[in-house]
Amino acid sequence: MAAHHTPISVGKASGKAKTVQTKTSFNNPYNICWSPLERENMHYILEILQKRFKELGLQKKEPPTRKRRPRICTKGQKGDNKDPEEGSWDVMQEVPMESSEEEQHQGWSNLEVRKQLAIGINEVTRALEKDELGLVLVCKSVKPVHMTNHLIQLSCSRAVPACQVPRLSENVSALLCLKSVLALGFMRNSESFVNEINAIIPKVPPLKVPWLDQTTPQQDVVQKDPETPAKETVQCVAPDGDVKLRGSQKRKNDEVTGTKQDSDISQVTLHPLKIKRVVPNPAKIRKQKGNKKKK
Amino acid sequence: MATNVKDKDAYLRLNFLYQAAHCVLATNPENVELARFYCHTEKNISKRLVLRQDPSVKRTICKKCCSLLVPGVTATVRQRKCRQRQRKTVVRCLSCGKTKQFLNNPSYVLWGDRPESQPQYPQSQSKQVATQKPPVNSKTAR
Amino acid sequence: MYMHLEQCPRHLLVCEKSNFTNEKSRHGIHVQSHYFNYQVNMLIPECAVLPSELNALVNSFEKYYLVKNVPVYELVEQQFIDRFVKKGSVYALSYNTQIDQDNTVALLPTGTLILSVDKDTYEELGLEGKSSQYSHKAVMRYVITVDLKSLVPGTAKNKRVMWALKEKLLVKCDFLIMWNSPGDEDFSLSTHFEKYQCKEHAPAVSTKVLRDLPYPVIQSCDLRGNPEKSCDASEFMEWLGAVTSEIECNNEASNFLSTFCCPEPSSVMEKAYLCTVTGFLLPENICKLLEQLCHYFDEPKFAQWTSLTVHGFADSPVSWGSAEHGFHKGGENFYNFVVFKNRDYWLQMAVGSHDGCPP
Amino acid sequence: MALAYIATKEHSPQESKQAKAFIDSFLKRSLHNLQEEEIQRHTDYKAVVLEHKYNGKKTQKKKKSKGLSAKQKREMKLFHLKPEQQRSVFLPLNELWKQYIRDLCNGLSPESNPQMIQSKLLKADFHGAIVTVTKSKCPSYVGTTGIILQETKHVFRIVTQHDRLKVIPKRNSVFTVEIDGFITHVYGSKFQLKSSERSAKKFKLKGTIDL
Amino acid sequence: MAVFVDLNIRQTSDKNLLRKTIEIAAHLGYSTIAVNYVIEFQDKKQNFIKPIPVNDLFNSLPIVQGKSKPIRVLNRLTVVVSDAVQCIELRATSPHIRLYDIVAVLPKTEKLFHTACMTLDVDIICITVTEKQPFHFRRPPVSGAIERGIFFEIIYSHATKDSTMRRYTISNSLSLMQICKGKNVVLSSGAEKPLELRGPYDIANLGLLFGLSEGDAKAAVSTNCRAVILHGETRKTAMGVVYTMKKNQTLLDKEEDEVTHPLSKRMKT
Repeated sequence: MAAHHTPISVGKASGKAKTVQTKTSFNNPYNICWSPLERENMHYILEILQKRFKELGLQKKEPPTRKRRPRICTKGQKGDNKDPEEGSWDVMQEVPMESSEEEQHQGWSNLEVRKQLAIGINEVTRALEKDELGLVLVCKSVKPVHMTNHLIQLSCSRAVPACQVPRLSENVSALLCLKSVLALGFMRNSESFVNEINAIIPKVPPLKVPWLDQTTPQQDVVQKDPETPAKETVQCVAPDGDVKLRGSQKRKNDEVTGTKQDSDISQVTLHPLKIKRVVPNPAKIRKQKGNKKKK
Repeated sequence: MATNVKDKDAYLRLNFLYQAAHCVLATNPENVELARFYCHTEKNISKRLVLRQDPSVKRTICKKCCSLLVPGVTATVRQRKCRQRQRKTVVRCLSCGKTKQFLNNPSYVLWGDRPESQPQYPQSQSKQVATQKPPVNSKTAR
Repeated sequence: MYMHLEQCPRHLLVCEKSNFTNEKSRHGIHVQSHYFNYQVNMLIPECAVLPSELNALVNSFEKYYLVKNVPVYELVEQQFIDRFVKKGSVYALSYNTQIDQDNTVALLPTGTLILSVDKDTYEELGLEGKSSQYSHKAVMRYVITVDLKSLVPGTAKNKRVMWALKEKLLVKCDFLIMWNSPGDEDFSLSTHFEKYQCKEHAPAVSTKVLRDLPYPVIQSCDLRGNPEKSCDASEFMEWLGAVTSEIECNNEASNFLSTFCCPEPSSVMEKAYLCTVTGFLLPENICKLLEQLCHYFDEPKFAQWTSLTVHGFADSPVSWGSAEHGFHKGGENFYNFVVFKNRDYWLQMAVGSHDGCPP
Repeated sequence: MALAYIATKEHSPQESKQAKAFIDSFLKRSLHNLQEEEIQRHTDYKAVVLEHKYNGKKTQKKKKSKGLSAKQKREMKLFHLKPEQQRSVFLPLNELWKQYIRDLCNGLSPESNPQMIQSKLLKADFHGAIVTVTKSKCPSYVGTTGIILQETKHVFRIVTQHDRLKVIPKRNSVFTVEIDGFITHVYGSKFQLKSSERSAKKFKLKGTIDL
Repeated sequence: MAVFVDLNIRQTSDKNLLRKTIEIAAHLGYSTIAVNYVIEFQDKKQNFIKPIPVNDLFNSLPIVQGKSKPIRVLNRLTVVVSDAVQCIELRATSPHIRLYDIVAVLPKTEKLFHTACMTLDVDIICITVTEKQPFHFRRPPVSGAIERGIFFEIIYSHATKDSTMRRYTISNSLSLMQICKGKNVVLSSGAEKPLELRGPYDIANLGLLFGLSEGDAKAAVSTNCRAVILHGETRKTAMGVVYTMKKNQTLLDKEEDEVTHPLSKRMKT
């Protein structure tokens, strides 16, 4: 491991500055993170959600006590069909299934509202990929972070307003009586949440993904008017087929790139080089250092 | 701050290539081969000149076909179940199907991200903290 | 090691014997296809004063223009092509450029522009061309031919040629240019090139009468010449060369200059008329001169034969037609007509040492 | 009979075209993995295992996934660019490259001496540079200009003004790259290295700059 | 063939003699000449002479006879090397070398000839013409030099001076020709006075005397010299791969009235 250590003299009181061997490594120039949310915006959003959910009374009804698999386990189902009631892990996220028509007495109180919502990271991710969401809210208490980080790039590339709301999980999961709700997405043309979306969107700080913003700066991220005629989307959910959307419309993307004028080229900026110095991990078990003569 | 790094030009080049790959992908999402080529070159350079890449960079490059893993364009991210208790995030590269798995273990912090890994961190504390070995689980992608 | 020294460089002399009257005779084509002529020497034995028609003809050679520092794309300009190249025939040759060192340009009356360029220019210019056959081991010279008549204004080829000659690499040289217009010329070359200091030149004519000149006896029938009666054509050619360059060929002891003596069997002509015209001469004029020489023998004359030698330019990229003109040490390419009384003629064509055989 | 979602839902006009591009490329990519008949097989019938065969605790040996073999790479056409590229798309790339070079030669000021720039450019990356062929043994290459998309061992792949992807061999041609008042001539025949090796290789002065 | 070049016009202290020589060279038809500065390493540290910039030699360069372009003047350094220690000075990075377009070496001993052919970064190896060749040419160093693109130079002006020199020149060059069979040979004058210059075609004929074939002889005065100049030019580029220069300079070249002061980077190729 010919790590070229660049000795960094650590300013220490004791006379000889002990040089600490550090390994330099090329760091990721972009740091993709959620844009911070002001305090009163956060409260405002939480109140709206609580008020709205109380009105709708969307409840997660527990299935009867006998233990049977309430959901039909679909073959090749990519989605995680974890039984809702099991799992005491503090980090557990709901993957309620897209309820199909026959199973009426689902665990949810009313179905239409449930369809306008995407609850759970996987469902939000899938909906975002199919670009059906108008707004995405993510809870700040997620640990480790990489579970929801991919949502930043996803929503930015789909130009969907998204933001991280601290303590989202406690408030909303209590209402929906779920264990925890880490990600919440509102369908683009949902009727019942129309005014909520309108209210929240202006509060949502614009997302900044460095390499994405360069090319589409002039396109405003925030404004989304959900009042577009909510034409019922022809959404035939394959009864048991793969949920992933089969892209049927091939849209030539040349009109996409064609419209870009030269104006935005100047915004392309090369992020400066970031070098990270790391002290080698003493705990890491090394190959017998003894016989391999150091220098 | 990286003034006296040994081969600064090579690092500059890695930096350029990484951002070029992103830029090409951003302007024309169809152009995955080109982004893949840039990441391939980047990987080659760092292998040949023995330059270390930070896990944050390595996690965005597919090991098998070294294409840029951008969730939503070239990769899909799902939370999957592994052993009863544990849950993991799976990043699946679309062009070659290779998956990268990260355990959702709240207490695990990459060594690089730890405070005591930074050189400026006063040496004294780093001794005790390091003794409590981070649970090194093999599944976590380096 | 000295095997190079013994053999002197080879020389090429092609002799043809034919008669003006028979229709297959190719004298017309030879004269017509030799586009760039530098000098014409006419030797008429036994005559002191030139007959009037010949005299008129000799002085009637057209004037030509020397244009300084002209970029080559001027010749490719559409306006130039429509005005001049399409009507009548234009002869242009780059002046003051060595064929074996720098780029030489020639515009043939058939409308093809020939650029013989060196390696650096060829690689930068961007026009497709062939490598010249006469370059030594490493190819240092390329020949690019562009057919101006087929250049349609809008096409990509035309744009490419214009771009190459204009923006990519500005090739400039001085030009000798001459336009054989079909008469109704509403614009002239000088007006077209006035921004390039276009000067008009007339061919220089010089005449000389030689007294009692020994000359080899030749018969029109045998080119090889039988031992006593007549000399062969190459000896006659050497003698003619000596006469035109005014070398006495009497081989006296005191003459240090040349030990050349008139080939046997020889006799003496008491007077001969030598007229030389130098300049940028049109093949059409030389054709007229040749016919006039044939009519010279309509009336009875003492002379057995008359000779007409035409020298081509040493630095022209083409010698006969569009054949490439090889150049090693000397770039000679000339031909000589010997017209006999009975309308027979000898045509001798000679070329430099490293050149292809004349047609 | 591929089950096709008809995502014909009509988006709000402000919906950015950009997002469209991302979705399409994502869908196109995810679609082509499963060929037609596979989808067919997937949807029509389901294999039912009659008796439950327990074959012991199969220790799933963690097979270290070896990378793609060269043959696989070629089949998958990993680095094969699609012919129709759009030059306007790569202008940001060029802008990026210019800033990279400026950083590399720490500020291209007129008086910084060309010697230093030369040695830096030797090891620099040329992807995204606007390059012109000034001299070449085969004259029809001369004059092509374009942005370098890909640089392989023997060839530059450039996209020209009229959006055509051209492949220019490096051998026997001289390329010029112009940035901030400096013209750099790159002699292709001495450049026959993979772009990644170039930064590692120590160059020895051999041969002349004649084609 | 390329343009005619005389690579060796001895640099003399008084300027007008040098100016007259260059004018005669232009008149004879040479389009490029190189003014040669010779360095003998008698005393330890002999200072290097700065090549005089050409523009104070001539205010306007003489026009080559038979052409409309002015003559091109280069600067050349010849180092007479008698022992190995002096070779260090010949490294490409040394400041003195950078001032010159062409670098030549005159090795005195066999070992130095070998090092010159195989390792030294030079363009020309001169052949002694003034006295008996001290060592025999052997094939490996010569073929190594040919493969590296280094040229052997034969100076003819001594041969015209007196008969003994003529004998040595011819015998030395013949022994060289046996080995290198006419490849990579350059003929140049090495003239101090205008009288010693001869026309390019005569030199091509003289080449026959030295054992060159007709084509090789003419190449010796034109194509090979062009290759030497390019070899010198390569030293300026970074390892012969990248060659950067300021933009305004190339515009300057376009008008062909470029001024050849040592640092100017003329875009030759």
